[in-house]
Amino acid sequence: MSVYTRGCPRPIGVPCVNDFLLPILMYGACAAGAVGTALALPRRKPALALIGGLVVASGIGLMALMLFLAAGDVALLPNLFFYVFAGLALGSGLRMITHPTPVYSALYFILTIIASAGLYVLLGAEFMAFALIIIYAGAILITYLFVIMLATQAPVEGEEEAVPDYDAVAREPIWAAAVGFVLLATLTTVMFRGADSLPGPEINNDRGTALASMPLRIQRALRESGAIETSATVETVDGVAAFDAVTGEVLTSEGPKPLPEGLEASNVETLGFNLLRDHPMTIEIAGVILLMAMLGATVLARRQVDLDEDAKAKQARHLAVGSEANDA
Amino acid sequence: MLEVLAQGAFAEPMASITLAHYLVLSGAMFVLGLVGFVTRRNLIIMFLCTEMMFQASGLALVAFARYSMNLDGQTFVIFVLTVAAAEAAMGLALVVLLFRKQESLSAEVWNQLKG
Amino acid sequence: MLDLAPIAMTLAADSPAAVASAPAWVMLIPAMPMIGVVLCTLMSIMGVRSKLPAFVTVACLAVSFLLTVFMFTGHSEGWATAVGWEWLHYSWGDGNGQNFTANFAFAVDGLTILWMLFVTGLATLIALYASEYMATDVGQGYNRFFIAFNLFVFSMACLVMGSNLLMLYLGWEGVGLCSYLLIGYYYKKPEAVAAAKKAFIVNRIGDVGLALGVYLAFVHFGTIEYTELFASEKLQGYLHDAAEGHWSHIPWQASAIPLFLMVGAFGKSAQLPLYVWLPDAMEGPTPVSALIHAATMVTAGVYLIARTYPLFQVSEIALPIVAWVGTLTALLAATIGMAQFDIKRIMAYSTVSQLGYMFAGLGVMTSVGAGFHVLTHAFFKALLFLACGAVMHGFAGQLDLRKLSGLWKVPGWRIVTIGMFVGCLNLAGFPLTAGFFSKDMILAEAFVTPGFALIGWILLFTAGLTAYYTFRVFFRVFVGPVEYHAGDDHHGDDHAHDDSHGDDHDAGHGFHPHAPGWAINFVLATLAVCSIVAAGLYFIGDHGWVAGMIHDSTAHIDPHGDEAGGSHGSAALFGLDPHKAMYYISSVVGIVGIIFAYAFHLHGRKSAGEAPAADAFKAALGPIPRWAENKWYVDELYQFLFRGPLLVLSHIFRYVDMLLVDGLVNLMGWLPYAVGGRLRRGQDGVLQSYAASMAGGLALFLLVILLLVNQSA
Amino acid sequence: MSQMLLPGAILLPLVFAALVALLPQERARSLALVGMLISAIPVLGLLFSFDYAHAADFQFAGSMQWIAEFGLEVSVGIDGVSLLLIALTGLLGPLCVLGSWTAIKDRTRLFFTWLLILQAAMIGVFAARDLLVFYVCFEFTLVPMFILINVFGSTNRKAAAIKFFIYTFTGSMIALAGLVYLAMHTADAIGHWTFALDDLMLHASTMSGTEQAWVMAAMLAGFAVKVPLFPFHTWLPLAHTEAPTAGSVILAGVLLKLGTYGIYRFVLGFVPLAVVEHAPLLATLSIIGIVYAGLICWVQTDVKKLVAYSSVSHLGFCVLGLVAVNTTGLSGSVLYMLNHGLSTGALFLLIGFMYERYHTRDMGQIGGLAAKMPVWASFMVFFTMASVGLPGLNGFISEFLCLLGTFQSSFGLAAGDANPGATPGALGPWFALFAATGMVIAAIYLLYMVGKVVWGPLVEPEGHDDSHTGLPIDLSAREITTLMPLAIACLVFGLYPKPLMQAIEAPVNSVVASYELEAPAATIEHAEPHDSGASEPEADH
Repeated sequence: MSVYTRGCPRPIGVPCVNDFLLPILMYGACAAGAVGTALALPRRKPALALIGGLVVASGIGLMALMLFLAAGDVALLPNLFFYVFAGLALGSGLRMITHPTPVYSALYFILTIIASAGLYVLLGAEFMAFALIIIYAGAILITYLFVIMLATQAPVEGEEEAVPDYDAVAREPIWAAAVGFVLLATLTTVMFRGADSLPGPEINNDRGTALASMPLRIQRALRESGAIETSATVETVDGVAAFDAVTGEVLTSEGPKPLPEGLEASNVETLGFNLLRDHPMTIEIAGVILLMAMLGATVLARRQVDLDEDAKAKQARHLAVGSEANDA
Repeated sequence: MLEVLAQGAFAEPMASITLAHYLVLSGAMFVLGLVGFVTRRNLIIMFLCTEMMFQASGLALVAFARYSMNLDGQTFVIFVLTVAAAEAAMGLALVVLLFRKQESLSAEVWNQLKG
Repeated sequence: MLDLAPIAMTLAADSPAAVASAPAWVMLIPAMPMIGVVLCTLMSIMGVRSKLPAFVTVACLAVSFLLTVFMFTGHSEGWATAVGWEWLHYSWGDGNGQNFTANFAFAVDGLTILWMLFVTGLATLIALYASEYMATDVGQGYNRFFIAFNLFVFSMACLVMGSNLLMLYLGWEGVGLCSYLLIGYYYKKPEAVAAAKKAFIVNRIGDVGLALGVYLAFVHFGTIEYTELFASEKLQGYLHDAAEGHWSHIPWQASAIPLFLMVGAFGKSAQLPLYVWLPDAMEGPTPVSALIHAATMVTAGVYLIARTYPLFQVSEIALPIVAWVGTLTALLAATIGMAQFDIKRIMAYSTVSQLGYMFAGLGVMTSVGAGFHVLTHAFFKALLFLACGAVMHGFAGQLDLRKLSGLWKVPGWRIVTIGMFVGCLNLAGFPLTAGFFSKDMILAEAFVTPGFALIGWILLFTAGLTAYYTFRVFFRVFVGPVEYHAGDDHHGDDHAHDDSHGDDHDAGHGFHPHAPGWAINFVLATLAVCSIVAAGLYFIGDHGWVAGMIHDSTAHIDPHGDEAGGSHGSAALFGLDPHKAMYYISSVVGIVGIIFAYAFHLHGRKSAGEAPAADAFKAALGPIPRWAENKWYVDELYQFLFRGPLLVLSHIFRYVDMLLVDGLVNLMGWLPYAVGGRLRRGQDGVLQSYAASMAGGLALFLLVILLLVNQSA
Repeated sequence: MSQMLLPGAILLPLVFAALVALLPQERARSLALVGMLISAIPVLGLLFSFDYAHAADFQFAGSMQWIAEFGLEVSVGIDGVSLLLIALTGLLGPLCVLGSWTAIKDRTRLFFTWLLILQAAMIGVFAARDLLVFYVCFEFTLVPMFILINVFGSTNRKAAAIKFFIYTFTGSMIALAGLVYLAMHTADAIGHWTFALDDLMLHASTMSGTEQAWVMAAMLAGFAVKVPLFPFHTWLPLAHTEAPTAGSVILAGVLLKLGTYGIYRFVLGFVPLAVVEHAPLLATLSIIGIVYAGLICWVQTDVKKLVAYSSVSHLGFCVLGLVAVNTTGLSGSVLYMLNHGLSTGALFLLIGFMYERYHTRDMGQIGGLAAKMPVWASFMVFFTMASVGLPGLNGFISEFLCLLGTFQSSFGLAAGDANPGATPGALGPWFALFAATGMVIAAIYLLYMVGKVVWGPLVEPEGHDDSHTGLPIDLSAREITTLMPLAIACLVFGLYPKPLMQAIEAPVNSVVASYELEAPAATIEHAEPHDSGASEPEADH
C-alpha cells in the first residue's frame, strides 16, 4: 500500500523516493511545527521564542517541499504565489498566537487574513477575497482591536512594558502543541491516503449555463461583437436565455448564434446567482443571526448604572409621563 | 489577468497546486488556531484563535468549491463570515462584561463551575 | 396372602399373620391420653388450682389400660389394623413403589399388645404416684406436668401401635418432646434446662439415623406400611438368602437399612455412643424418671429393633453390632453405676446397663428373652425409681447415699423399704425372681449362639456387678444405723409454701422426714406385687407368656430349627440344657455380688457417712474408682470432640459471614463511591482544560481510526 | 362473577390503601384491619370455588390487552400452588395489622397504606400469568418493604433498608435480562413478541443447553438473592433485625417465598436441561446454607437475627426440595413455603410482642420469661417445635418430604427396578445425609434460643418496670387472637395435610412430567442383577 504513487515514474513495487521520502518530510514538517510552536509560545525567557520561530519556518519550508514533491511536476515558478501566500499565512498565524501583547497578535491576524484573501483569489473566488478583507479584516478585527484597547490596563508608570502574567506564559505549551500537531499529522495522512492521483483544478467548461441566466448581457455582448443586429433580441424562456448546451449556441431573433469568444460569467455574478437562487432562505437566516448578535451585544455591553432608590422612582415617573404625553 | 491566475493558465496537465495543498494549509491554520486557543490565557486572544479556526475552515471550503466546480462552497463561506462576525460581536461584548467584573482578562479567573 | 414354600428353614415358618381389621375402639387407647391432654390444657387455661388434672389423667390412662387388656383378650393371631385418617398420601406414577402412603393408622400384633400393656399399666400407676408426689406444685406447674405426661403416653401409644414407620417416627419424636418438657419441668434451674436440651439434641441425632432408615426403607421397598413391608416377597427373598448365607445377593440398600435404624435405637434407648443424656435426665421429677427414663421411652429402641427384626436379619453385620454395643454399654454403665453416690444416678446407669442386656438379647437372636426382660425390667426399675423418689420426697430432696442410713427402722418407711428390697432382688437377678429368669434367657442364648461366647462371659460378669451396686444402695440407705440429713430441696421451686421441710439444720433429728402418703405406698405395693408375679409369666404356655406374644409378631425368630422356644436342643452347655445350666451359674454370680455388697457396705458400718471396708477397697484400687465416679470422662470427651469444635466452627462461620460474604457485598457498594471520587478531581472548571481534553480526545480518536484503517487495509 | 375474584383479590387492597391514605390518621389502623379482612374475602372465594380435581391447569384466568404490537398484556391465573401462596398472604395480611396494633404509634397512616399496597403486590406476583405482571409486582414489593424498614425500623434501619433494596434490585435486574432473552428467543420462534408464560414455557425447551444454562444463571441471580440462597443471604439478618414486627412477618412469611416461587415457576418451568445439569451445585449451595446459617444461629446474641438466620437455613431445605425434581421434593418445598410462612411468621410476632414490652432483643438482657409470661412462653415453645420440625406439626411434613425427595432422586438408585421408591434425579442419599444434619442443628440453635429466652431463671433488662409498657404483662386478648389462627393452622396442617397435598399434587406432577429424566450417561450403573456373583456393592450416587 503506498500513499503517494502519483508522479513516481518507476514501475510499481520499486520503492520510489517519493514513497518513503514524502512521509518523512510530512511528519518531519509536523514535528518541526510542533516543536517550534511549543518554543515560540509566550514564556518567561523570550530567547527561546525566536528559535521556535525559526524552527517553525523550517517546518513550513519542509511542508512546502513535500507539497511540491507530491505535485511531482517541475514547473515551479507559476505556482509560486500559492507558496508565498501559504508561507505568509502560516508565519503570521504562528506569530499571532506566540506574541505576548494582544495588539500585535491582532495585527498579525490581519496579515493572515490578507494572505488568505490572496489564496481566495488564486482559487477564483474574487468576491470572497474582497468580502474577506472588507468585512473580516476591516470590521471584525477592528472591533477586536477596539476591545483590546478598552480592556488592556493603561500601563502603570512603574513598568513601562508590563505584560500581565496571563499573557506572558502559555498554558502547557508542549502538551497542547503536541496534541495539535498530532492532529495535523493525522489529518494530512488521511488526506494523502489513497489519493493516488491528486486531481488538479478542472477547467470551467459549462460557462454557457451560467451565462444563460443573464440574457441581457449575452444580448449586449452579441450586439457589440456584431453577431446580431442592434435591434435583435435573445429569446428568453421565463427569464433564462434559450441556450443549447450541446451546440453551445444561444437562440436569438436572428437564429442560433454561438457565444462570443471570451464572454465569461465572472465569479461575482455566478456567486450572486448561486446565493439568491439556491440559498434564499439562508440569506434570511444570516440576516436574523446578525440582528440577534447586534441586539445581544448591545444588551450585554450596556453599562450597568446602579441608581439609588429615589433616582429609580424619578426615572419611572418620567417614563410614565412620557408615555402619557405621546398617548394623548 | 485574474482569470489566467485563477485557472492556472499553463497547459494541461500542469496540475501543480492540488486540493491537498489547500487542505494541508487550512489544516495547519486550524491547528495553529487550536493550539493558540488552548495555550493562551488571554480571553481576547482565545477569541482571536477561534476566528483563526473560522478562517481555516473558510479556506478549506473555498478550496473545495474551486476543485469541485461548485459555488456552494463560496456561499457557505459567506455564512461562515456572518457567523464569525456575530460570534465576535457577542464574544467581545461578553469579554468586556467579564473584564469589567473581574478587572482581568485571564480565563482562569472564571473557574467557579468546577466539580 | 403369600404362603411361603415349605422350606426346611423355619424362618417365620408359618405364613405372616393374616391382616384383620381391628375394632374401632382400639383407636381409643391412644385417644384417651389425647383427651387427657385436651382436658388438662383446658384446666390450665381456666387456672385450676387443685389436683384435678392428676385424677383426670389417672382416669384416662386407666381406661386406656383396660382397653388394652380387652384388646389382649380379644386378639387372636397376626395383624389387626385400624385406620384413623389419611395422613400423608401422594403419587407420582402408577408403578408399585410410585406412591407414598402413610395413614394415621394403628396395627396391633403380639408385640404391640405386650408393649402397650406395661406402658399403659405403668403410666396409670405412675400418674397416681405423681398426683401426690407433685402436690407441692399444685398451683404452679401441676397442669403443665400432666399435659406433658398425657402427651407422652399418647406419643408412646402412637409409636408402639403405629401401623407404619412414619407413625413410629411421629411417636419417636413425640416422646422426645415430652421428655424435653418433663426433664425441663423445673425450668428455673439452669441444669434442668441444659439437661432437657441435651436429651432432645442427642435424641435428635438418633432420630436423623431413624429418618434416613425410613427413607431408605421406602426407597428400597416402595412402602413403609408394616403389613406390606414385612410381607413383601423381596424381603422374604432376602431372608431366604440370609438364612442360606448368600449375603452377597442382598443389595447394599437392603443391608444399610438396619444400620440406620440402629442409630435411632441407640439414640432413644441411650446405648453406648448416645447414652450421655439419660443420667442427666434425672434432673426431671422422679415420676418422669420412673415412667419415661426407666420403663417406657427407653425401651422404644428395643421395640424398634424387635418390630423391624426381619430387616435386621437381612444384614450380615447388623445384629452382631447390636449385640456388641449392648454388651459394652452394659459393662460400661455398670462400672460407672458402682462408683456413683446419688441413688437416682445409680438407678439411671443401671437402666442403661439393663438396656444393654436387652440389646444384647436382640443381638444374639433371642427376641423372646429381650421382650421378657423389657417387661420385667419395666416393673422392677419403675419400683426402684419410685422408691428413690419417695425417699427424695420425704427427705427434702436428699439423694446422697452417704447422708441416709437405716430407713427400715424409721416409722412410715416400711412399705418403701419392702418395695426397694423386692426391686433390688429382681435387679440383682436373685434366683426365682422375674429379673433372674429374663436375664438368664439372654445369657443362655448368648453362650449358645456360635461366636457370641465372649458376650456371654462379659454379660455374666456385668450381672455380678449389677448385683453388687444394687445391694450397695440397699445396704447403705435402707438398713444399718439410723441416720439421715435433709437435702436442700433444690427440686422444689422457690415458691412460698414449702416451709414444711425447709429448715435443714443438720444438727440432729430436729428435721422429721415427711412419710409418703397413701398414693405412693399403694403404687409401690402394687409394683412390688407385679414384679414378683412377673416371674410366673415364664411358666405360662410352652416357653412363657412373652414367647407366645412375640411368636405371632414380626419379631419372631427361631433360627436353629429348635422348637424349644429359642433354646438349642442340639447345643449343650457344660453337658446340661443351656437354660438349666444358666440357672445355676447366674444365681451363684448374683449371690456372690450380694455378699460383696454386704461385706463392703453393711458389715461393721457405724454411720451413714463412711463404710470402712468399701473405702479401704476403693483406696486399694487407686485412681480407677475416681475415674468411674467421673463417668470415665465421657461427657468431657464429647464436649472436646463434638460440641467444642462445633462451637468454634460456628464462631468462625459467624465471622466469615460478617467479614467475607458481607464484606464482599459492602465492597461492591464502596467501589463506585471510590471511583466517583477519583473522577471528580478532573473537573477543575477552567475552560481551556476542557478544550485541551476535547482536542486530545479528537487526536486520539483519529489516531486510533487511522491505525485501525491501516490494519484492515 | 368468579372471573372477578382474582382481579378483586389484587385490586381490593389497593382500594383500601387509597382509602387509608386519604382518611384521617386516627382511623388508619381500624380501616386497615377492615381493609385487610375485606380483601381476604375474594381469597376465600378463590379457595372455595377452586376446582381441586384438576388443580394443574390455571383457573380464574383472565387477560387484558395492553400494547398489542409488543405483545404486552396483563393476564392473571392461578393453579394449586399459587392458590395456596395467595391464601397464605391473605392470612398473614390481617394478622400483621393486628400484630402491629400498638407497636406503630406515629405515622400509622403511612405504615398501613404501604402495608396494603405490599399485600396487593404480593398477591399480584402469585397470580401473574405473564412476565409483565410478574415482574412489575415482583419489583413493586421492594418499595413498600423499603419504606417499612426505613421509616419504622429500629436503630440503623437506613443501612439495612438501602442494602435490602439495592441487593434485591440488582439481582432482579439480572433476572429481567434472562427473562427478556427468553422472550426474545420465543419471539424469534413464533414471529411476534409475547410475554405470556404459557408461550414462553412452550418455546423455552427449544433453547440449547448452554443457552439454558445462561438463562438459568441470570434468573437464579435474581431469585437466589430473594430466597436467600447461601452466598446472597447477608441482607436478610440486617433487614429482619431492623424491620418492624409486621415488616418482619411479611418479609419472612411471603417475600422470601417470592424467590422460591420464582425458582419453582421460572427456573424449573423454563430451563429443565440446565436444572438437571446444575442440580448438584444448587443442592450443595442449599446444604451449605442449611449447615452454615444453622451454626451461625447458634452463636447469635440477637433473637431476631437468630430467627432470620434460621429462615436462611430453613429455605435451604426448600430449595433442596425444588432441585430434587421429583414429586416428593417439589411438593415438600411448596409445603415448606407455606409452613415456614406460618411458623416463622408466628415466631416474629412473638418476638415483636416481647420487644414491645422489653424494648430489647439481646438474649443476654432477657431470659426465663416463662415465669412472667406463661402464655407467651407456651406459644413460643409451640412455634419453636413447629419450626424445629416436630412430627404432628406442619414443619415436619415439609422437611420430611424435602429430605425424602432428595434421598430418592438419584439416577443410581432409580436405575432398573431394584429400588421402586427411587426417582431419577441428580441428588441422592449423600445429599440427604448432609441435609439431615440440618435437623440436628435446627434443634441445637432453636433449643438454645428457647432455653435462654423462655426457660431458665428470670432475667430482665435493668430499669424495666411493667407498668409503663401500656400492655398487660402476659399476652393481651388481641395478641392471642393474632397467634391463634397460626397455631391452629400449624397443628391442623401437621396432622391433616390432605387438602394441601391434593391442591399441589397435580401441578407438581405436571412440572415433573416436563422433565423426561434420563440419566446422563456417566451415572448409569448396571442395576444390581438379583443373583449375579459380583460382590462389591453398587457405587451409590
